[in-house]
Amino acid sequence: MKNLKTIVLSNQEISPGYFRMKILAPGYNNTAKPGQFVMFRVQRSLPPLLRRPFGIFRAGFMPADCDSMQPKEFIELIYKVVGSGTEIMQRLHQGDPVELLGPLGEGFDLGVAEEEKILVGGGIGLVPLYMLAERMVETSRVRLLMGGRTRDDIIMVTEFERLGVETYVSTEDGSLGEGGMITQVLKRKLDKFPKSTVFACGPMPMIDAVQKICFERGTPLQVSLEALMACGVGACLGCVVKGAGHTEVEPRYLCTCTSGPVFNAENLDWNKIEVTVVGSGGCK
Amino acid sequence: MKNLKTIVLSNQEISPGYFRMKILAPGYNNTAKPGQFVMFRVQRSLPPLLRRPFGIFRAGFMPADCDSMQPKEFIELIYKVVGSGTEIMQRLHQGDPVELLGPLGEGFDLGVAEEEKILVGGGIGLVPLYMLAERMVETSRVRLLMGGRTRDDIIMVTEFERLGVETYVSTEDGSLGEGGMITQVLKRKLDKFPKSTVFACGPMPMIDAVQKICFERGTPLQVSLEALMACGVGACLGCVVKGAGHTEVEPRYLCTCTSGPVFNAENLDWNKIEVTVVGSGGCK
Amino acid sequence: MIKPVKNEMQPKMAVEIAGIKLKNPIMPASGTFGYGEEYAPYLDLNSLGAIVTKGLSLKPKAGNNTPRICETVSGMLNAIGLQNVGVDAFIKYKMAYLEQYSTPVIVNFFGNTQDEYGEVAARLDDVPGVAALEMNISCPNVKHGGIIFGTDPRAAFAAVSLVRKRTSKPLIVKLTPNVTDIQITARAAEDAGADALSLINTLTGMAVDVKTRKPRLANIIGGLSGPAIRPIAVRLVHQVVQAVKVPVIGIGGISRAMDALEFLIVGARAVQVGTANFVDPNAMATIIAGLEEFCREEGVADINDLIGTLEL
Amino acid sequence: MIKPVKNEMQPKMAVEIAGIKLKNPIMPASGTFGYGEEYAPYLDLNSLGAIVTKGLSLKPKAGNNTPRICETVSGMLNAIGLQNVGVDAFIKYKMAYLEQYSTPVIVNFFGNTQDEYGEVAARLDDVPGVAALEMNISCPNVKHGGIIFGTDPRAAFAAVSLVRKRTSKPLIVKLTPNVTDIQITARAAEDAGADALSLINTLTGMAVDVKTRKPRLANIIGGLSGPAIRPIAVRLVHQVVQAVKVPVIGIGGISRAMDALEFLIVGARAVQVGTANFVDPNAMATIIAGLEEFCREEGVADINDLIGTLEL
Ligand SMILES: Cc1cc2nc3c(=O)[nH]c(=O)nc-3n(C[C@H](O)[C@H](O)[C@H](O)COP(=O)(O)OP(=O)(O)OC[C@H]3O[C@@H](n4cnc5c(N)ncnc54)[C@H](O)[C@@H]3O)c2cc1C
Ligand SMILES: Cc1cc2nc3c(=O)[nH]c(=O)nc-3n(C[C@H](O)[C@H](O)[C@H](O)COP(=O)(O)OP(=O)(O)OC[C@H]3O[C@@H](n4cnc5c(N)ncnc54)[C@H](O)[C@@H]3O)c2cc1C
Ligand SMILES: Cc1cc2nc3c(=O)[nH]c(=O)nc-3n(C[C@H](O)[C@H](O)[C@H](O)COP(=O)(O)O)c2cc1C
Ligand SMILES: Cc1cc2nc3c(=O)[nH]c(=O)nc-3n(C[C@H](O)[C@H](O)[C@H](O)COP(=O)(O)O)c2cc1C
Ligand code: FES
Ligand code: FES
Repeated sequence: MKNLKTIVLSNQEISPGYFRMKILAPGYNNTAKPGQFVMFRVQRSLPPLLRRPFGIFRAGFMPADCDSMQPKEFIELIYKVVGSGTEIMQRLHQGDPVELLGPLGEGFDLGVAEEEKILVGGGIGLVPLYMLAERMVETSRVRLLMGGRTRDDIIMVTEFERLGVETYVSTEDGSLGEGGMITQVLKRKLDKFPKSTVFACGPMPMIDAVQKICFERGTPLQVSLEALMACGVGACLGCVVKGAGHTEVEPRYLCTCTSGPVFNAENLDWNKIEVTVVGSGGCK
Repeated sequence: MKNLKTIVLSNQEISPGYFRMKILAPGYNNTAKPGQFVMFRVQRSLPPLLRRPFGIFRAGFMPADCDSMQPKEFIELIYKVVGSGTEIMQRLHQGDPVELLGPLGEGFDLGVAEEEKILVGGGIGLVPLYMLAERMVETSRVRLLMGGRTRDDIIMVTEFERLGVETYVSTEDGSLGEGGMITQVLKRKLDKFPKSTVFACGPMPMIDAVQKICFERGTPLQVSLEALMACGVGACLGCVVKGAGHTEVEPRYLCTCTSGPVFNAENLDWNKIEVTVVGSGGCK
Repeated sequence: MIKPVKNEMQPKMAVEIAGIKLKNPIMPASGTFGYGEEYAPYLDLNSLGAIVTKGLSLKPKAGNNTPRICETVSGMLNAIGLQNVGVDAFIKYKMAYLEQYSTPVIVNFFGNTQDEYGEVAARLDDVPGVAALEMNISCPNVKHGGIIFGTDPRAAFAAVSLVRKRTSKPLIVKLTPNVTDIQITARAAEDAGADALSLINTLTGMAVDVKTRKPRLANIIGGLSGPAIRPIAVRLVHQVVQAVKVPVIGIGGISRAMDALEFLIVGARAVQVGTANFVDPNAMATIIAGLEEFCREEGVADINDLIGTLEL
Repeated sequence: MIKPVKNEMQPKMAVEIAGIKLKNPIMPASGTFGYGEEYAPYLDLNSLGAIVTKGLSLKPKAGNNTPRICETVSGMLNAIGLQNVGVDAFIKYKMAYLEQYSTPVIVNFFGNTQDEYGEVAARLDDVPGVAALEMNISCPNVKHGGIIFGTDPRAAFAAVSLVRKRTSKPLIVKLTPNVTDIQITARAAEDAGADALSLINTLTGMAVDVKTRKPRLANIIGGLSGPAIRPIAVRLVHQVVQAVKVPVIGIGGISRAMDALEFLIVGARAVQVGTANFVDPNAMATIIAGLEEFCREEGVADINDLIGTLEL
């Protein structure tokens, strides 16, 4: 965990509104775990004031080239342009200076090898699932259910398939894959593979629905949540969610940045879970 | 006078810390007068909040090329990097969007043709004198006394000489031209050409000294002043200087942006003139 | 960057404040738009909801020494010192110019004593073309040791009451944010007969040049304006709207349609744009267009349907 | 970007506040640095002038619903609601951790009644390693209709007097900026026995999501911090320094050495860095280095020689 002053290696649009950014990141390849995130500083000057949290899509090595003796470590982010910070990010070029604080938070627990794994995600929710799949395919059968409003929200299908993940796509408007909600696909898969563990990341309503399905069946579930964050390290207490057993008298707030972003579903208070990330665009 | 949303054509360092920027500026070639300025908006987003005032160095035409049917009008600025705004400016590239409000203010009065003209300037004070010289060389003999702390402050010598202006350089540290203050050169020239009119632009201590010399001899003097400006159009009253005859009871404040930046020396109150542009860096 | 128009409906933008009809809720903030004339080359003054002029006093006022302005992070400090031509010159020269426009003219004014306030109001009372008066109570009360009228609810009540007697024009009282409880001054002004309230004036601030160790303003302290202060202004407008019945005009850091909307949603009937005019002389036109677009996109037929719709 | 060092002198950076010796005038602002531990991976806690911990109450406090934070132009709003582990858990777990560092620990605390304030102070009184208490008086006084202790000079005087009796540790009182005249609360706190004053706490503000028409914070209103508020903070520190004899700690929007210098020059003996820690966990180290560099460049042998050197 440290603050890294580094540079952008590449930054490209991969689907309308979705970008993929590669960043030089010494030390990340061995330490970053699936589900962890970074606090990304867009530029040294204002705006924006605060850093932006982004899941780590991938960590890896670039082969050594003639100029440098050692192979270079990098991470990749995938981000959707939604507001002031990501608007600036999309204009960054190779060589531009950026800062990374991380890797931060608790990532996914990979679970028992050999057991069936179902990943559920949509939009940028797919980001942390990629690194998770990368690790899990080595020992388990991994199915990925991708959902979204429309075809633009279905990103990285080829990348996942290349890992050997079975992917199932559904879109609400039927523009890609099966028409309808991802949850109907999940029910079907759980009927067929009832011993699976589920790993979900995506918009809150989706996560909420997935939780209900898993809870009914007693299926183990890990979820990755989003919350508004100022510090990313547990200092500001801005990013809390209510933990299981939370009451007004005996509050059990958990920081999404340090106890999460990945939680065991049973550790959260699902009655009182709030969608803290309001509407489109957050605050400006 | 209008607000022009336009683009940068080029932007280059011409002396350590001094940059020359060419901007597409339809309508400027026929309207901009020597001594006038623009309020330059560095970028659409913050920072900086306010526009920055810059004298117009040159207005002109680029020859028609294959793509465009008409020749393109441009202006050029020359600026010194001193603070937050100019730091961002030096990083602008060809094609970057910028905004110009102008041409603004009262420029120089070219005076009587055929009569001797002496221009006195230093550092970025030379900027408005260039366009003035360009116009005056057609009908008058023009001498330019350039002064500065050190050689880096002496810019555009070749450009002025190419116009047919006789240039005399002095630097306080003697690193270029004569050692010492520009004012000693001015005295010598005025002794030799007592009928000259003087036009001065530069740091306030220099202008103050030039004013004293001209006042003693009854030499007509026009000065171009700098002031902190928020609006550039006479609305905020931030940029005032005290006019001749100013008293607390009968205040005579003149806006540098609308009654200036060029003033006839006799219209100003030289006893109370203030160096309103504080230290290096202004306010941040 | 223009987003697709959801329908072709032209939303109604007119609002009414204290009996004055405005084409739309957008007007300049006093002191940032001169006497109107200065911005006429850049902006069609007839497109505005109203024109608000630089603060006037009984006699012409010199203002402060320079430096008078200073940029801060996303804001600026000013200590102009209320330099103005005086009420008589205004009536003679500036109103004559403004009369060519159909836009209502709101005249901002101030005094150093209650009587001065009353006298300026009286002189403006029979001037045709003056649609309303905006009384700036953020001035030091010279009779009472320089305490600001606007920070002392009793002084505010007394001054507004006096002015109320001396004018038949709609009276807007402009509140200062530099108080512990703005609801008290707001109610004092309402009780004294204000037809509307406008807020906020600038927050007092200061900046230092660390090299020279001098304040950046000759006056040492100045007023902070610009985007930096918007959250404070929105909060104060929200509080005042809940405390009074008269309409409220929101001011503070507005530079985009989104910013104006925050104020309208918390309950401001109209808004004033200040520092943003310096940054972009066309800011108000862009804001008006942006409001219309927002209404179209959100299916709001009349901007009045948006006002005070904050969901708590 | 390191400028040439004019001479090799190592300027003295130590300052003293209310009897506590600080290596340098830089410390975190309460609530932006957790209990210290959170930032230990990024910053050498021993390099700081002091560590200031999150505000403590008698019992653990849940804090507000979410959303609790929101970015604004060059600032942020927060309504954490003073969530904390409570004084007993702090002493047991958090102090135990902090004791490994040589840096003085300043413990921020609050209460909803005078007695609660007194009780928390008493429990901290004999805790070794607690160098001083910082009393946050920006809390609603539940016994008196929720009026904020810090906005009512009498309530502030009474609460500080009580706390003064219950602690022998140096007592710093942290003032709120949301008042008409801060000199009055400053003097009330001094008269009641404060050894030092710190200011400013956040300015109350609000932001609205114009699409959902809901406040951006669950608590509706929150506290504004960050670079946007710096000019207001500098002004208030300037005013308080003139009103009291006890040392003052400046807070508000400090993110660079230049910013800290503004506060020192107007007379703050030390400064706290808040929101900037979120932006750059290394901010305080950079500021300390920047202050040293400034002293070297300007030939200042001892940072104390800079304090209060404002030229008027
Ligand atoms: C642990 C975690 C991992 C994330 N991973 C990704 C990812 O891999 N790819 C991706 O595109 N997005 C991801 N997000 C969401 C991402 O942080 C926001 O989309 C981004 O901060 C928006 O910034 P902006 O300036 O463009 O938007 P603005 O709306 O202008 O931002 C204003 C404020 O709101 C916050 N904010 C806005 N939307 C969100 C959000 N959905 N979640 C959290 N804070 C938000 C911003 O951080 C900022 O503080 C993640 C969020 C969290 C908490
Ligand atoms: C009429 C006029 C013509 C000018 N022409 C030129 C020119 O041709 N070339 C050039 O390099 N500079 C010129 N200047 C000065 C130029 O405006 C400043 O150097 C520039 O604004 C500094 O901006 P900054 O953000 O880099 O500095 P900062 O110090 O960060 O600026 C902070 C604030 O101070 C103001 N400011 C700082 N220095 C000056 C100054 N010397 N004059 C006025 N305002 C200042 C800025 O406009 C801004 O509002 C001119 C100024 C005026 C008034
Ligand atoms: C340069 C300047 C001059 C001002 N002069 C006046 C004035 O004469 N009377 C007045 O009531 N307010 C005056 N104000 C305050 C503005 O009208 C407005 O209340 C304040 O700037 C906040 O709005 P903004 O953030 O949009 O600028 C002035 C503000 C500025 C920046
Ligand atoms: C997230 C957050 C939590 C805070 N919590 C406290 C607190 O518990 N006690 C307190 O006295 N001040 C608290 N503050 C106020 C800060 O200590 C500081 O006074 C304020 O943020 C201004 O400084 P800044 O602009 O450097 O952030 C908090 C501020 C923030 C942003
Ligand atoms: S983001 Fe600050 S505590 Fe989690
Ligand atoms: S810059 Fe605003 S009046 Fe001159």
